[in-house]
Amino acid sequence: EQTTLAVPVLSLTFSPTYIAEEKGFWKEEGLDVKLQAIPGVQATNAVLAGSVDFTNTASSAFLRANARGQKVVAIANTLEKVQVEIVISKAFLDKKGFDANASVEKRAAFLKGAKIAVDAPNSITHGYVKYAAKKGGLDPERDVTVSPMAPPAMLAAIRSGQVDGLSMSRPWPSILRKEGITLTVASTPLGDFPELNPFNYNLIITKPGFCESKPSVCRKLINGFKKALAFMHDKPEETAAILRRKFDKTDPALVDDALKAVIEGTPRSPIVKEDGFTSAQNYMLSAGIMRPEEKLTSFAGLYTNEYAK
Amino acid sequence: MDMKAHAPFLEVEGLAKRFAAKAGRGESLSVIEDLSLSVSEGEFVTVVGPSGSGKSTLLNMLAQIDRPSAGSVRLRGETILGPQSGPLVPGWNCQIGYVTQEDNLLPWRRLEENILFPLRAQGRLDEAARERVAALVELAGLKGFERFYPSELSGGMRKRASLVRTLSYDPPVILMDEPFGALDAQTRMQLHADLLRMWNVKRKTIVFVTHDIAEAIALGDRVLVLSRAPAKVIAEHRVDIPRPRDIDHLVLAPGFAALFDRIRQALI
Amino acid sequence: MDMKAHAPFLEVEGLAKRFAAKAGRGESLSVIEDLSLSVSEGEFVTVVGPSGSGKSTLLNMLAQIDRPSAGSVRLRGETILGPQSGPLVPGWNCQIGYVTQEDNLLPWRRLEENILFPLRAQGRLDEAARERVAALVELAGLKGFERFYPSELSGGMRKRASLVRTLSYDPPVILMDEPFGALDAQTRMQLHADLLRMWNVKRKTIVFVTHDIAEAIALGDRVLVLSRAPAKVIAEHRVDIPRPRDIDHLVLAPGFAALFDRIRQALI
Amino acid sequence: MRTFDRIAVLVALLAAWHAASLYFGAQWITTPWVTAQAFWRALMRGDLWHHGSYTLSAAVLGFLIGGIPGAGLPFVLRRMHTLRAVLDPYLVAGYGAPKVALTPLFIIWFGIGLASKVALVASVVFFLVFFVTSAGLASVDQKLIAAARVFGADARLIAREIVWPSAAPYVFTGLRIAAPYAIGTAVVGELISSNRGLGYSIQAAATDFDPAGIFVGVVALALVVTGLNAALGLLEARLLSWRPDDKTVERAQAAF
Amino acid sequence: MRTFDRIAVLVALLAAWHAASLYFGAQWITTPWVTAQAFWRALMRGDLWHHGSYTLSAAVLGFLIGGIPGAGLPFVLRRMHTLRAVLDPYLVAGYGAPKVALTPLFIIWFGIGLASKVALVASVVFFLVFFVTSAGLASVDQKLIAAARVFGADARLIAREIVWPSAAPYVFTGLRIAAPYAIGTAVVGELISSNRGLGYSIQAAATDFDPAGIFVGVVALALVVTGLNAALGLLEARLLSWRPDDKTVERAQAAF
Ligand SMILES: Nc1ncnc2c1ncn2[C@@H]1O[C@H](COP(=O)(O)OP(=O)(O)OP(=O)(O)O)[C@@H](O)[C@H]1O
Ligand SMILES: Nc1ncnc2c1ncn2[C@@H]1O[C@H](COP(=O)(O)OP(=O)(O)OP(=O)(O)O)[C@@H](O)[C@H]1O
Ligand SMILES: [Mg+2]
Ligand SMILES: [Mg+2]
Repeated sequence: EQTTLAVPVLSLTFSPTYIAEEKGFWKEEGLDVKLQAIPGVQATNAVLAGSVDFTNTASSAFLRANARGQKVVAIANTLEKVQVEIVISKAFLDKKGFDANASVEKRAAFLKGAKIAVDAPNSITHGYVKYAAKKGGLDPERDVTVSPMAPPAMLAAIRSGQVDGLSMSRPWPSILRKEGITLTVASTPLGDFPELNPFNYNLIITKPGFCESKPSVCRKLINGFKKALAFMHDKPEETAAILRRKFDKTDPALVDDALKAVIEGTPRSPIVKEDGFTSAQNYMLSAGIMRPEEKLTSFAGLYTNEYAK
Repeated sequence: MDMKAHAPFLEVEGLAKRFAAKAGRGESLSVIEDLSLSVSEGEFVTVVGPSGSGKSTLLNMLAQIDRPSAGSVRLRGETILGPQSGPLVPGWNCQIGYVTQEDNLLPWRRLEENILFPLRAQGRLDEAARERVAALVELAGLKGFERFYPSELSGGMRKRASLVRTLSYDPPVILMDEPFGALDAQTRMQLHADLLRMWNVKRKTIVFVTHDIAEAIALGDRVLVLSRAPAKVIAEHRVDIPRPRDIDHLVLAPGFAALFDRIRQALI
Repeated sequence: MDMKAHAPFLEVEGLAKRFAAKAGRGESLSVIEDLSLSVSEGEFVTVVGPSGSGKSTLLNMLAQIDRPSAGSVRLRGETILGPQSGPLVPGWNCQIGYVTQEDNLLPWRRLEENILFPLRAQGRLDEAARERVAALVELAGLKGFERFYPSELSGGMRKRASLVRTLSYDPPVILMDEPFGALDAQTRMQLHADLLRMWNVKRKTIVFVTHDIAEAIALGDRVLVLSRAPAKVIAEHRVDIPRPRDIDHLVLAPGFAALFDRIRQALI
Repeated sequence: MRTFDRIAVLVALLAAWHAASLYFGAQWITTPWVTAQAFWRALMRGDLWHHGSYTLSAAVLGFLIGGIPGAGLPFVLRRMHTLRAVLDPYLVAGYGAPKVALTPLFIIWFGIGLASKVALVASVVFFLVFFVTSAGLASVDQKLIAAARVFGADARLIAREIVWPSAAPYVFTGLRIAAPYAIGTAVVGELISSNRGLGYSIQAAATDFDPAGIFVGVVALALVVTGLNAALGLLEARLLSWRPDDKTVERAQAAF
Repeated sequence: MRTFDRIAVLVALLAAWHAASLYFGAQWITTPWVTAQAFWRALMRGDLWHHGSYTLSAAVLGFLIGGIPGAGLPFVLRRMHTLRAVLDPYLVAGYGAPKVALTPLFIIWFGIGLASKVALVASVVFFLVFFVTSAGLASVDQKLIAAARVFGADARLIAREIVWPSAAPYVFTGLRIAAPYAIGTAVVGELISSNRGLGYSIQAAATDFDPAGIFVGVVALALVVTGLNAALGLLEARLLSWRPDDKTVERAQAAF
């Protein structure tokens, strides 16, 4: 059997996908999975349009799509911890007496007046900036400016002083940290904002009705993911080796660093948890990337664990 | 034959043309006003008039590439053009040939292809036609230049090519706008003789515009004299020199000198 | 004055022009071969020759808008053009005016602006110049059409405009390529008379190409006859009709008929 | 009459749009009516002006900064045949190189503000106008130039009086083509980095699963381009007024 | 001589590139030498062929599918003045609408494979070629048409023998401009969804911190465009051989 899976960006957060492919876990199941790069929200659109069968998305985009009437269902979750970090250049922070050891609320207050790169408007990274600003007692609309741009452009923008920092998942923050030009203002992988976890960070989604019509495809796909998740926990060394090969142009130390956070956030089973939605929705509401009237009281019908269990 | 030859064949009645005013130029320009003439079948009519008097404009309307402001044109009794008539039909289905004042050769075609273009357009290009055209090309002194592009020909050669192009497909009516204007005396006289010989055989109806009074007399059955713009026919002279005419010694023909002088007077 | 007038002023020696062969056409074409002539200051030389013989090509080289394959051109003893000389200097710094066979008016400029273009280019456009040009425009029968674009003028009017454009800036040498070719007899004769009158006063050096033998005799001090291509000077006739000439009755001048006939013989 | 026909076509297009929306579903193609409402709201809230003015400034500035040298340089290079011939393959390669892939460089050089979008637009417009103008220069009638040289016109005068008017129809074609590209490139530039502009608003609408927002942006862009095009058309009509007027053209066309 | 000059310019450009790389740092601009090595490796591994052939097929197919009707339709509409005038504003708006913003629609209609890239390229090329060709048709000498009508040429023959040759220089200009855009649009299409193609490889290199990979992609694209341009140049020289030959042009140019 054949199926297609859209990958929104080349990122270590999709490690289970890469492992399943490299190790041939899907082949073992008798499923031929074609990976297709479709950036950002277009991947979800491609699923809705029926151009691809599956994609990965975070629950923030997932909930918003459903709230806007774009019905998609989640059939598995492969990452349950928020991976985003905000790093800000020393040049910006130093003159204000930033203390890296203070509480996250204190640190977030230093975002006042900062210009921060995010990957897309209304994305999870954008929401993270707003969330942090609010926790720091700032007005998220007025006190910080975000500037959406493509990730490689962010590095150029920070180095040339065009923006003061970025809000992204690894390895982007790690690169800057390693260069020593930025300090970490907020980082959930490093333990800030623990209330955000568990968070359905990487849902496997498809169109409603797809799995009903092709249950074996869904089952085989998720079985492959199950094996990949187990592999990552059981053989972290081998996992790292595979991913270093996949990201062969990236500094291996950065791969390992990012992978550490990813493995930590990787569940042992791809079951979709209700509280992953609850915390995601709370996060969206308080970050202001979901309107209060759109709040869902129940998540029933948005996901099924039929295949993940 | 004689009867038929004198029945009105091509008739122009009350023709007028005025060009609209334009920014930077106050009034509209009346180039032709209430012009009437009639040509019988097989007649050779020559038209003389000062430069800028509207001769080309008149031929443009006869060939239906421009529309009159008033008046009408009739061919064989049928009205083929009026200010309100249907869409213009240039050349009235190959009935009316037109050798324009500018050569209008296609710059991207060799001389040969340019000359054969009408026959090709009409789907009449066969061996016989090719031979006929080859003879015409030789007559016009263009032999050897068949594979030249117009930009590589002299001014006179382009003019001759454009003449041959129209003669090649033999339309019953031919309008000619100073076709021999750019030719040397030699070629010119020879072409006069050739044109008359050809006309004598085929008896085409010809309206021939020129600014050369001698040429007008030498060729025409009748010479029409146009006034300065707005043009009208101000005089009409029948040329009584018998045909076939001896072009070389025409100046000596009885009546030539007197006619020449009368036309010249009319033109002043 | 007489001495000076007969010193060689414009000299052409061993001039040759050959156009390169091209795809679809085997051999190169030799248009001019070993052509020599010399014109003294203030002389009016006319050139006749069959159509396509290379008259325009010759003038193009004199005006330096084309380069000869061999030979040289000298002005006032100085070599101004040869096959290897430096870059072409068209018009040799406004010393040589050229009325080309095609009118070459700028389509996007009104008649008036076209005519004043040379004076403007030379920075000599003042009130006096404007008045002089206005007189020339009137003389050429173009008055009232100053604000027309070339596409709105008749063929003859465009030709006259191009003539006036060159006369307006008074170059010492003027080359003319059939400037009166498209004019009616009336205008033509008048312009002949005007040109001669003007020349009589200013004594420009003129090389005048025409295909009209009568015109060549009427205007020239000397008539050069070119052969068919490749062109050479095959005959040269001094015109002994005294100046000022009465253009209207020139045919009656002693020697005219004989000269006309001799040139015609040479051309055959 | 023509206005009437245009309205008829407009109605037909709107009907087709509506039908498409019904067929594909409103989450892909919002109906014209919903789009119009959203458009009106965005207009009233000032959003359209906020975003539109940003995109328009990037496009117009880049258009000028790229277009003026693009139209001027061919005139300068015109007489330097060797230089031109030597540079040609590199210019073509420069035209062909995907500027969008070089965004990091644009950001280093021009920052993430308006300047980088202006630079991106200018780099695209420059090459476009340059090549079209060069083609126009190749179409100049050399005989007119030769005649003008004979009576003493210098290079500048020839450029202004002969070369420019003959090349002008090409230059205008180039500008008309470049105008939508300028807008399009400004939009792409905003997708790469921005927090303002119609491109940004389209992207924001896309991540917000708000198809009406996307269509409002697209319609706004189409309107801006139509406006620019009309403005260029007026300018062209003014500068090329010597061409045979409508009457003449109609005549000649009727003749065919 | 010219070849020599070109090589001199090439060396100068490479030196400038190298200097820029030193100045900005190799992580932004890889040195020419490193790029060349990476290029060679990619070529040997077959990567360039793998990605390049995909981009090229999208570009060429889209070019044909958009370019042929784009060049043909103006000929059809030429005599339908009213229709043309009525459609004009909508065509302009269609030209101006940012196709890239409509990618979701392209994905719905054409999927995520080659077809959607081809459609995207075609939609861009069509409008471009359409407008340039229309401008070319406006430049046809109406007198030639009138003369041909007089001797009985029908609409088809006139289109082929008069209108087409006069418009051809414009059409070629349009095609030359469209060729790089076709490639550029194919690349953008790949950025949107693909797992193959030079655009994809550039994007993958960008997220993989591989500046040499980006430059290899950019250089490959520039080479492809230069090649396409040369091919169009040859075709143009063949079709427009009636123009005064080099000799004549040189003469006329020397005259200025
Ligand atoms: N498109 C136009 N707009 C305005 N006036 C025009 C237009 N075409 C021609 N004219 C005017 O009409 C008049 C007659 O022109 P036409 O070409 O018919 O003269 P003609 O008798 O053929 O002259 P020639 O012997 O010089 O060729 C001229 O005064 C000219 O300016
Ligand atoms: N660019 C060219 N390439 C090839 N042959 C050419 C070129 N230009 C002119 N010729 C040839 O040179 C010859 C002379 O042309 P030219 O124009 O000088 O004749 P002309 O004497 O002025 O004739 P006319 O009286 O008809 O104007 C012609 O046979 C022509 O075909
Ligand atoms: Mg006329
Ligand atoms: Mg000549």
